[in-house]
Amino acid sequence: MDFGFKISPSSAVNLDNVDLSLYDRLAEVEPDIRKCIACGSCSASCPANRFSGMSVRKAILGLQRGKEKEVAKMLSTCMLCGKCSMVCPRGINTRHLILSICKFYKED
Amino acid sequence: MIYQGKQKIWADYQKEIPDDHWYYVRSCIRQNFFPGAEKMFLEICRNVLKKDFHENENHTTCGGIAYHCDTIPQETVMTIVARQFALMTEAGYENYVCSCITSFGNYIEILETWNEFPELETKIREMLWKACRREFNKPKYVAHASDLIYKYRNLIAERAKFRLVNKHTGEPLKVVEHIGCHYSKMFPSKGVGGAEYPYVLCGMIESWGGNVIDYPERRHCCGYGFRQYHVKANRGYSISNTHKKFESMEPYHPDMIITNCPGCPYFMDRWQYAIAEMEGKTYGENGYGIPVFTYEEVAGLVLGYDPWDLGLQLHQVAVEPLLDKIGIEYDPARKYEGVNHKDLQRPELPGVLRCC
Amino acid sequence: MKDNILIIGGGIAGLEAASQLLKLGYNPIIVEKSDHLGGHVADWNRLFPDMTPAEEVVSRLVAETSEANIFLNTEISFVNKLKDSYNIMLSNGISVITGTLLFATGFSMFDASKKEEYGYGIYNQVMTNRDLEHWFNTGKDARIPEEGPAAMGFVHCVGSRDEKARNPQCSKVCCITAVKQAIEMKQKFPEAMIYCFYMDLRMFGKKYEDFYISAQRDYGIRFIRGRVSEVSENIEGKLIVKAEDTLSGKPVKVTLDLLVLMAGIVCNPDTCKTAGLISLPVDSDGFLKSRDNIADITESPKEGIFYAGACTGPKTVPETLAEARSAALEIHNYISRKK
Amino acid sequence: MGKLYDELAKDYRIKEGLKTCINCGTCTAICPAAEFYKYDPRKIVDIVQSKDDAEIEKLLKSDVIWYCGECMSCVTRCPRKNAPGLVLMALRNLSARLGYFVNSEKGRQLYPLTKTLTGNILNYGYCVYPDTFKWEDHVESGPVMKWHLEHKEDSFARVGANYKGTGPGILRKIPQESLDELKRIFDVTGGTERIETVYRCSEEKAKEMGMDMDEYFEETFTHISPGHLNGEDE
Repeated sequence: MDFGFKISPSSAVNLDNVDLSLYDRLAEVEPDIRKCIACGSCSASCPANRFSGMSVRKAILGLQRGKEKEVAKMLSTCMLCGKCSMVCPRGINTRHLILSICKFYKED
Repeated sequence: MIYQGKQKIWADYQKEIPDDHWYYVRSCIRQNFFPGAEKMFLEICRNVLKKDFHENENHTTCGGIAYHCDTIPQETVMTIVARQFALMTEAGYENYVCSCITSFGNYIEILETWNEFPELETKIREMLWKACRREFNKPKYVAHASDLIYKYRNLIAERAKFRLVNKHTGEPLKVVEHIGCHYSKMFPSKGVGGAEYPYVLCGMIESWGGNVIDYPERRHCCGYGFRQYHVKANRGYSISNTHKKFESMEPYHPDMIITNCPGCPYFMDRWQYAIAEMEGKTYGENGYGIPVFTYEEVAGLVLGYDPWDLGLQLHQVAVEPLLDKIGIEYDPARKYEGVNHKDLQRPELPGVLRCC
Repeated sequence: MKDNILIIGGGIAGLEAASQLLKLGYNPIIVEKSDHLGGHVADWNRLFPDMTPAEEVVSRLVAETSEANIFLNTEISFVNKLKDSYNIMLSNGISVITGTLLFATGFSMFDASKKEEYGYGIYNQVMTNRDLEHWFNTGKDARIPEEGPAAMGFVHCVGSRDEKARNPQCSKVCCITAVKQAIEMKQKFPEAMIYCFYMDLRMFGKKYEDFYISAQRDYGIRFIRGRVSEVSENIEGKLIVKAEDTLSGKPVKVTLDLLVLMAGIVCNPDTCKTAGLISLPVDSDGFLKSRDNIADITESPKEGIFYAGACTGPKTVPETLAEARSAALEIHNYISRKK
Repeated sequence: MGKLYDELAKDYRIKEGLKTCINCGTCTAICPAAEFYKYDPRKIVDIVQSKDDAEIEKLLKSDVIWYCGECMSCVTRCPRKNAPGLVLMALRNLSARLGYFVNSEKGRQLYPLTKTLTGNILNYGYCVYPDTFKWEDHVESGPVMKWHLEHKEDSFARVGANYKGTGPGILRKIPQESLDELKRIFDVTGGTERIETVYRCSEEKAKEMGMDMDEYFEETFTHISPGHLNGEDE
């Protein structure tokens, strides 16, 4: 029966259901991905950020939370200028990381 | 689960509830949807336990629902409440007991706010005088009606004709307790047992022979959300929250649910029907739902009152399977009759949820 | 005759101060209420950042203080102020006359059961940082199965930075302790999924940040930025933990086999009781009040009464030891000045 | 610092409910609204805390402040003794007072809410009343409720209610002089003014949307645009 409203799915991220096998394989090649401290320097310096919402921080978080599709979509707006690599306080080679992410998550 | 750990917390949150002489105010929602609960409350307190409970015809809504639907300013709800206090003062009472949890939270919040900002109390006193020419004393004690049934729970157990036990197996019934959010979440010290493991209903269940179930979403709101139900467009919020609770309690196969809030039994009862119609899912045995009760209805049942005198015919989820489990007798033919056996026909049966 | 110096507390602060005072030619008298020396450190297993065995630290200090008078299972019963000194009656009937007192009374761990929503003492699989150290030491705890937990979590700031728990202060050492314990668990159970729920990670000390980086990169420990709001138990006895993943702005939940609460540091209530005997002031954070929180942390506002260690606030082990040495020197200067 | 923030700061619910937020997320973690709406109470509190008037104005005109269910579960958990639920109530109050509520779909629902609830209070002395509880608007309340409402006099009498009767009791008729007192309370405390503001702004909005007030009531009471709830695209 249609009552004019419906039961909505939960917005909660359920970590039990996140499959990290691909992420873990990526981390073998790019161990520095795990070093992100979510400081946001990358997003703040990203020239694409204000137009597309591109953010390496969010991309890394997205992969850790099982949102591969959103991440792939976001990364397609990256221009690989490398500014984020210059500002990362943890010295992550973000440019290299982005390329690796694209490679890994394209295979699927 | 370590039961003693809860006992330790319960010991920290016991209230000194006065024993007698109460000024009683009613609940809008309960009068509409579970009128038998309030009738039972006064019946038990006045006639069974011989306590003094005064009711004045001039009391009104506390305005709590309108306030929490953001339709009236804070000063308005405070002055309505001040008028209720004035009626109590004029009747010569100091202990104030309300039937509604929204009211209870409303009264406590207002008294606490006045404590912190005395200038606001002064302003409200002026407004009340201007509008109604009334003055008031603040109650010495504000209780929720469930606090009193909790206090009297063992007296009720002594007089009980039935216990919350499955008569076929001899096992205690598995009971889910649901506490209204505004009972103690805002002021944990104001609730029996505090906010995280309230004892007010657990105490009744234990005293009357049942077993309390603690399930993961126990503390979660029933999904009322005030405007999230009163506006039809928002009811997805309401049913989604109730749905989440039922999914969480389902593995424990509860026999019944007891609540101490006006809205909660309405939503937990009605949304079982709606979930069944929308998704084809039922949570009780054999296609029935899990019956949901107010604590007074349960007190009435254990004391041996007729289920239809208690108004259990107004529940959408059928209560008969539970009555059979406990061994309470009832006349199915009289379920939907009016006074003096007047024929009122019968409600239609739902499409999915099994009912009697 | 050697001057008596009464040291209240036989933890690492009291022991280190006693050891220094012995070397300076004094007669330290340690009064310890429990039946052993070493305080909280004696209950610990290994210490960050070099994984030094706690036992090593304690046994060195105990060896260095073998010449001191030590009364275990003893408390201060009452104190009489004399003209230039104190007459202190101990619970074992002995009285000590001294012009100099050192408070090395340390801290108490926050009672984690007070954070009711985390279910310590109610849900079987919830433990504290101290319980985990106990397990590291003894291998005995029913909450940890032999094969280890498949998934476990650490909750930072339990009873710290929490006005509801009446302790708005940061306990300072829990962040690094959580990272240390997470690494230790991962070393024991490499297959375990380990989460840390934090608000901020306060990696202030020497090599702490390295430790944190290693936890992330080498051990794959997952850090979730959000304070745990609620823990519940499901029908299988597993824990369901809810927080906000504040970095994505969404509620997050996870099912765990074990949850470790990083109980914080609060002032020892016995400290306040003893301090009350001589009307020592308590600071706004609940710890003992120093003459000056920058220049004179080891001196009380009362003449002849000194502090060392966590009785004035949360401290790490090396900070406590350094402060104990500093207090010993202050005492030495004080006594020399008086003579 | 901004005018809107100053207005908010006068509200006792802000004085009670917002000390300092540390963005820990304990509120959002267990918020029933955050679980199903695209909603994060922590962020709202943070915006109010920022005192940025432009951002606060956006909030007051947005759907997002109307998602909270005022269950106050957040209050129990906040380690800084804030009450995000009270902050939301203060925002809604200001949005209603300034007429900003008509700018959002969820805000416009204030019209049917005000009409029904304050109508029930002033006419009957109850927030909910059988004569105005239409089953057609509450089909999910099920066939038993339908039956009950169809036979309400008899059904209420059966369970001992004093429906529309004199003296005390369940659903008694509240004496006219008490209803008059309620009306004067509304007049004196700003309740009447609030109703008038909501009606005036809603009427203007209805005109703008090309609807009469019945249509506007129906629209605001029932219409759901996609995008509010989780899992829906806007």
